[in-house]
Amino acid sequence: MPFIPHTPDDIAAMLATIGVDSIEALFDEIPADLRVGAPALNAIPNALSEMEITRLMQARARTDGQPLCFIGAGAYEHHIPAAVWQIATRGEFYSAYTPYQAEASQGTLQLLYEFQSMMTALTGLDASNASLYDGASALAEAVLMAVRANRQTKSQRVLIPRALHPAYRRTLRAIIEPQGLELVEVDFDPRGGHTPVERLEAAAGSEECAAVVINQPNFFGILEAVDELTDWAHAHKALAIAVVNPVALALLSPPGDWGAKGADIACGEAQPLGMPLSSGGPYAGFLCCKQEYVRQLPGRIVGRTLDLDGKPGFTLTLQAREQHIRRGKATSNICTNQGLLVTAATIHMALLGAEGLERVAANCHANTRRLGELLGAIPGVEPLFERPVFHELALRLPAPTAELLRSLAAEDILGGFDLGPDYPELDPALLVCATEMRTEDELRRYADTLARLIATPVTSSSGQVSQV
Amino acid sequence: MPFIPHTPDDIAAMLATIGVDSIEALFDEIPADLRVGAPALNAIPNALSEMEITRLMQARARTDGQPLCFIGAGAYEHHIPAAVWQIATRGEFYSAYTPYQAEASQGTLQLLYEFQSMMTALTGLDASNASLYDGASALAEAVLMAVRANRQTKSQRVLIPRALHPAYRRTLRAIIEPQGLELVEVDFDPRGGHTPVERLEAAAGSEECAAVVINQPNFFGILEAVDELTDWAHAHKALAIAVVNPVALALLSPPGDWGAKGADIACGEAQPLGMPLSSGGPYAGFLCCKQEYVRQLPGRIVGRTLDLDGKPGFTLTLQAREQHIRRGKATSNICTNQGLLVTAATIHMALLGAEGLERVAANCHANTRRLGELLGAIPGVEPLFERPVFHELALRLPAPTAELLRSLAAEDILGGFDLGPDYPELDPALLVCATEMRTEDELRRYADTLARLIATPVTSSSGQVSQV
Amino acid sequence: MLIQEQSRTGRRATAQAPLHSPEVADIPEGLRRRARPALPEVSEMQAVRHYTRLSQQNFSIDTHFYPLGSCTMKYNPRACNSLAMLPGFLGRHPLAPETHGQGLLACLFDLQEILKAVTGMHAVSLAPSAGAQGEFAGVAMIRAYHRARGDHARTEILVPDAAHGTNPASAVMCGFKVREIPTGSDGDVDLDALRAAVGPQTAGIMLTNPSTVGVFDRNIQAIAQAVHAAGGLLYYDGANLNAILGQVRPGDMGFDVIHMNLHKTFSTPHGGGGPGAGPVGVSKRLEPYLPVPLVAHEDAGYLWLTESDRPESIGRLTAFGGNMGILLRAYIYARLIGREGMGRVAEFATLNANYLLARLQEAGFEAAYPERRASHEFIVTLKREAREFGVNTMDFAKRLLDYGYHAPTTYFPLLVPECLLIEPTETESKEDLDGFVAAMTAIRHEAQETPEQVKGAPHSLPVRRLDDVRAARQLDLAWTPGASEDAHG
Amino acid sequence: MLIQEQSRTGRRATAQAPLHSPEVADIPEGLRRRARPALPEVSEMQAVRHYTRLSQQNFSIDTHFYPLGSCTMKYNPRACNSLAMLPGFLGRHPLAPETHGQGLLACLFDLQEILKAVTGMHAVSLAPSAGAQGEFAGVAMIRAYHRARGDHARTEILVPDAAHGTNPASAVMCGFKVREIPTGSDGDVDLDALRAAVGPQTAGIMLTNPSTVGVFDRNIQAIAQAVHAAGGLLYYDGANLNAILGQVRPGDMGFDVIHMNLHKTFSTPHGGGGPGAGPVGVSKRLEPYLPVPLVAHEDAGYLWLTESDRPESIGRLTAFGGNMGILLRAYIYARLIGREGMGRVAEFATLNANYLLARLQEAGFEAAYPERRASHEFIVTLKREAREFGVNTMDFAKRLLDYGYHAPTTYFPLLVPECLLIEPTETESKEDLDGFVAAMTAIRHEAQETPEQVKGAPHSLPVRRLDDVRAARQLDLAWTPGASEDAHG
Repeated sequence: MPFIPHTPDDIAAMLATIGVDSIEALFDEIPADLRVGAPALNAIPNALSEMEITRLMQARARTDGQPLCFIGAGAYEHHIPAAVWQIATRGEFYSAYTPYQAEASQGTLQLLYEFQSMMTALTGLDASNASLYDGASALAEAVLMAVRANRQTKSQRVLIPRALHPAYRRTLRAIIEPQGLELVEVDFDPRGGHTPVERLEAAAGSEECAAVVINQPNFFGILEAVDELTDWAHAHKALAIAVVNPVALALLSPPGDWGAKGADIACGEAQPLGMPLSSGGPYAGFLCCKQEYVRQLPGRIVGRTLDLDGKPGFTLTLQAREQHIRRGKATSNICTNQGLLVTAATIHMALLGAEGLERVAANCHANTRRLGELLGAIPGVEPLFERPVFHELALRLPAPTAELLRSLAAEDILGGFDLGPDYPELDPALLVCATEMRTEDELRRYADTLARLIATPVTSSSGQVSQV
Repeated sequence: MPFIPHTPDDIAAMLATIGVDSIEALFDEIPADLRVGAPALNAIPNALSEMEITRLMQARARTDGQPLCFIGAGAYEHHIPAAVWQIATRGEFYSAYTPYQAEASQGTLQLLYEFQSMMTALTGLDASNASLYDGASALAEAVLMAVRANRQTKSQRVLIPRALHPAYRRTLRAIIEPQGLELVEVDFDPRGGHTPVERLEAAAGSEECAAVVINQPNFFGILEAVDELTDWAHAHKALAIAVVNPVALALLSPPGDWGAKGADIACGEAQPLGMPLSSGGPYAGFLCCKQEYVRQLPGRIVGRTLDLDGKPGFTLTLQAREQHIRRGKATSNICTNQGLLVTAATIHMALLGAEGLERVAANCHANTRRLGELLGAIPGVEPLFERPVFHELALRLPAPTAELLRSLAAEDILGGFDLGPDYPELDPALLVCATEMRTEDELRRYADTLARLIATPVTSSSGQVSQV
Repeated sequence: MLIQEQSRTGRRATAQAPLHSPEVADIPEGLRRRARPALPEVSEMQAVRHYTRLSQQNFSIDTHFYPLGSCTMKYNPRACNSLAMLPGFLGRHPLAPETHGQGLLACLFDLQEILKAVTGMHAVSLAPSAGAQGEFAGVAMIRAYHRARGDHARTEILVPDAAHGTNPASAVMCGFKVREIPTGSDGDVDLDALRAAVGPQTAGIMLTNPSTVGVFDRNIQAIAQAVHAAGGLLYYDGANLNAILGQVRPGDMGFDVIHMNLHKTFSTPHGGGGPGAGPVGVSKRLEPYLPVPLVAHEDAGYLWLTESDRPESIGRLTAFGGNMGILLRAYIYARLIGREGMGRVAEFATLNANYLLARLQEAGFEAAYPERRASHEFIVTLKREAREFGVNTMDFAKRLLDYGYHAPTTYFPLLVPECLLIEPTETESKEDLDGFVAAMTAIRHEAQETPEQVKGAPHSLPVRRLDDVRAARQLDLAWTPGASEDAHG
Repeated sequence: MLIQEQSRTGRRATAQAPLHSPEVADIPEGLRRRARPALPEVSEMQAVRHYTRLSQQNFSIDTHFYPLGSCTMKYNPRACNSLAMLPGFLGRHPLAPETHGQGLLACLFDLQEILKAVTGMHAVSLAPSAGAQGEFAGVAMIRAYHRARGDHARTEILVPDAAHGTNPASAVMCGFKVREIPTGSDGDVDLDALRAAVGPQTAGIMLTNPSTVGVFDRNIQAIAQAVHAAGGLLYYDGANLNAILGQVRPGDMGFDVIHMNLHKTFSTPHGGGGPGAGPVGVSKRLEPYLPVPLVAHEDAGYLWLTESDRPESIGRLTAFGGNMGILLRAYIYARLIGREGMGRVAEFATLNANYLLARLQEAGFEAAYPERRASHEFIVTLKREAREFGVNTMDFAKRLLDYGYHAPTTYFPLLVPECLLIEPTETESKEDLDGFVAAMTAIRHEAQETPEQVKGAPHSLPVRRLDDVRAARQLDLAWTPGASEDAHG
């Protein structure tokens, strides 16, 4: 009986104490016709020993390979210090529950307070929650929060740039649409790739908006004129919601400094702060805001307080916002944070520090720039937009993107994100990223391979995949 | 400055406190002509970041591959529960020093006491030390100990079976020879593969011996008649030293039960108890003995005692035997144990328990037996000896062993240990082992490959190896 | 001391960042940061030491018995962690092609199949990131179902008064009104009240069974019949699935949609508050609405189904479709316990709960529902102790910490006064349960003899009882440079 | 409670062993075990919880400042651990062919080269498993050298009185007699005594420089000259190499053979007492005697050199030739700090030691060698405190534990009364050193005002001061079934 400690003697003694004959008798209040028959569970395989499941999982993990990755598009392959996960997976962090009993959870609570402090430092805002599911759902919470928090307008409309990650736009829609909010997409400038104020103006029309979402850098890696966009939002009674990459913030102006008054809310994906790519999750979304909106902030929040002896300590606070107290009137239904990931992110930021993060950002940027040079030297490959970029680069291709990506993948190179399906007007186009992990040799390997593929187009393979 | 926390301000303040101008001044007592010049260190490469060393080590580790292993010969590929090293590498175990300050080291000390208790349970002896470097050096210490401890004879001679691991015999020689002890090798029976009492008799001749080394199973996997051998030793004033595999002890008679009085000392390699193969180390030797010899036992020993309040606690004990107290008169120069490995072994044994270890042993045995059947079906391949074996099997081959092994390795199969170089009279012969980790498919893959190689001999490759 | 307070200008864990720092002059000056953010500047050892020591201030499953009702704090097998963190899984980019993901996809597909079988549902999506997101997805599917049928009148979700707070919150997030149904004195839902409440405005009901009062609702079939007859759907809150795993299936009870908390029933780590994973299962009629992505299996191999394959889907709940690393852990756990192990989970969770209840009753504690079998959890009310000794449930809870036991869930569900909701789980041994009874007994003795000792608890932890009111009134949510002295003064 | 005391018959961590148990009837009955060994029968969670909690009872570098003289307790980078444990390295069988070991061998070869360069020796063997085994190997090589020259008269090894106990013990294990050389009042070896002691019977001298009294012997060249002139060889005990790394090389000082403690200078983990690694370096004339295996590099790749390649070798010290996993960690560390980092180790270890000494002297503590520069460590004598307050060095040491500092080395070297040998290492920050001074100062205040508090220390650890005499007299070295009640009674 894996993970069950009961000996035959234990079972007998326990049944005797309860006063029943068998464990089966403990289920006697359940209508008998509901009890499941063994055949119903036949689809579940028999137990494996740890040795057997280890063999199986190792084989499957090997199948997925370790290709050379030039995809960014919202998830970034950064170096993660060895200390990060060695500490984060310590049992005391890994197997602890939500710190409801604060006195028995000071480790987690203090760490969350430190995380909040780091995120406010990075974003330049006053308050941070202790994380949400991921960047996209954090944006959805940010939008809901902005609509609730905006006292200048009752508008339920929110402007979002088309140059925002397509998956973020989809997630936003799925989460906020049942509440009747309206999303208005703002197109980007076809030459610059940025979102000009004029486009905001046009999209907004004459109606008020509750919030404007500003993405820096945007999905194409293009740097937006965030000061103007923020000021426009404030001038139009809208709150400004920043969607930012926390590593980029080591170099770029923090949302709290945008425009005359600063963005009101900042959110984004914390994955670049020490979380493995892991096929998309678990990651962690972060959400920060100005002090005046803190009681509208969803998710867990940790505060510093004092104990009976006047000694400082940490506790979950503002719980009156949360579902377990406020039920249907809560700021959100959320009742977890991504504790383990935040543990990793906090240790990661402590190890990197501001200068370390800045170096990571600068190296990513330089590597992507260098990749742009190398790929740009291939006939027919050229930058899609002319404005300055950060850390990510959109390229026009001389051949169908999907086919090229398939051929690259066959050589264990993940060439980037195909922009065509989401932005048909840009097709064939590719979004590439080279983090600090990529070496010059790897950049050249990519460029040489792509050059060869473009020069000698091959019949695409059948796309068959092998089974495990 | 990796791993050095000093800021420029710190350095300035510290130098001021000391009253010197520069760090360089702190070396002013060292004769100037001895100071090393920079060029002397040129062979040392520049620092790498953790990201860079990670890339390098991953590439090198990949180079070594993960071939299918049928080598045993003193190191065994067993399943290691995931919990073992996740706990053993916790900072509090991993980065702790020798528990000289007992009160601040109860974790390590209690664990060592538990280890000692487990080893005495396995060997059936009274006392255990807290480990030595490895099995071979533990045997050397056991032999030195036996010679010191034997009060019935002043003999400096020790009988060792030729069917003992060749590397153990070499290690033994290297360590004890400078002290003037004499090793007498006892041949094995060419048909049975065992070490008969008559051979002991013949090797001993008319002179007394201080100790007899008894290996169960022996290097060929053959089960020795340990009761008779132990009784012979005792009848001839010699101490009986058992060399045993701790996993085998889950099934086989413990040294404490051998013969009428039991072996006096037992030692061996603890690697099978949760230690990765790791190219040969770090492993851990164990050494147990009867109560009467405990003050001759080398290495660290932990005892249970009481604190000032009468509460039980653990401490290093019998330190008067050790070099830091007794200096030149110590039982050994040893001043470490293999703490981290013992941590792993203790957790491993706690997780497996007696029944678990027994299952491991039985599965290894059954797998090796099955491998014997499959390989034995190949024309020209047959068991080398006729006596019962445990867990390891010696085979006669119809073709040169080294060449076959090379060809197998080229197909990522490590076919076993070539017996020829150490036992020329057996050549061509192979020692194979299939632990519980091997599946039926893998056994068949080996047998099929070997059958093919034997049927169609190929020109051996140049033996070239690729560089990293 | 905070890591920020250990910071010294110019200190760094040098090995952790690139050794060279290239120029970034191509980034316009006006978009660049003017001052470095106030992140800690510490050495690698300082960070390691700080967080290692912080960790030791936590209670956790790996160190303590954690009988926290409704949270299913059972052992998280260590192999689940190490195998889910194999480099092939960890290093895989979410947008890598399926050719480079057959290993992962095989695990996810198998997990879908296992969850279908053990819940009796027709189809499963692994996308939701936690229980609450699963609830949202479930209610959103109910909404989508009615809307697809043009049935726009169904604006109301029924929720028992004992329900988890997430239930009403999730219903509201999907645009529904919430109507509470009372619980009867026997712990089952008040069936008459339910029948009176259902109608053409009823979109569905959200239930957990066994309920949060720790009993299996014996009228579940009648409830299902009543709701279905009114055109509503039944939502199963999987928070208590551990109680019935392999014994009764929500699908067989008549539920149309269900979420599972893998971090409870499938033993993935709680991680100090997350991540969770909240897959949803549905009956056939709700299948088109499942959140994407889903994993399918064709001859060519495993593949993702996304928005384009599932046009009626309620959509995408996170950018990349789920907490893969958690799903892998749940899959490994499921394979380790296997088919027979599923039923054993419920058996021994139930045995432990009933044994612990019996022992506590013997010791003089009062069960909230003494006539009922406990499921995997049960409620003890300390109202007598509160009245007689002036020592309340929170005091008991805090004092338990001193005895080395994490407190059970306190003051939930709201309908039982001074209550402790106790869930021992199947992975605790009889000795641990006996130890807990001994501690409870000792604390009651203290409550009588030396009540201040209990009211002042905890005494042996890094801090004594914390002032939550102060925390909420004098908000201190982030350290800022220069503020240290005040805070610690 | 011991893990054995948690054992219950029939309990098991089921997932950890094969699920099927084949017959082993072919093993003769008489050779089979009659009864199962009394190993613990516990669940997986019990084992995890037990050892996790046990670990928390340790001080360690990852949790505490550890100024333990002569032990070089510096930070062990976490990357060294994870990278040495990559599957390709961990899974490699020691007898796997070189074709399946080029990655490992490349690391070992590079490490040999780095150690040669930083010590100034001609050749290096990585084989010895720890410092003491390195010493044995070194002395065995000295023995082999003289014997190879037919010089059988050299039966004596000189050892300063301040030497580590391993020095004389290792010399004796190699069959030598040991002759002690006194240390002068200035901390240097008494040169006259040395000159009087050397002669045709001198096989060599074993020295560490800086010595165990924490000073660099200024006469090292004269010592080398005297010993060499008499036909003896110089052995360098690498225990204190951290003090001079990249600043002075033993080879340049005239040493013929040296061992290095990688678990000190190269920051491999101490692991609660091991494993260590004690590579030896030699001058050209001793090269033939190096222990095997060695790693060589030829055009075809890296390969092992073993007994057959090195017929004059002193042989093999362990079955498989060394603590590979530790050597890998040391290699990774060496690459992380790089060429410049080598010299910085000594610089900042020395800076920290001299700063700490200066601060302690300011605070009124007495240095054993006040006229000398500290090397990486130094000695404080508490003889005044012992005389005036009746509180001895051990009391100070135990009380430091209460303050969260591991005690320095006590009562070593033997020649300084009531001594603390203090080595802060280069990885501790100024704040930590200042904290230690504050604790020492506070304890001295306590020694004066409330001496019982110091003498009764520690007060805040899992146990109070343990009775070592009882431990040695009433030997209790192993739990046996049935003995629990007595022991804990």
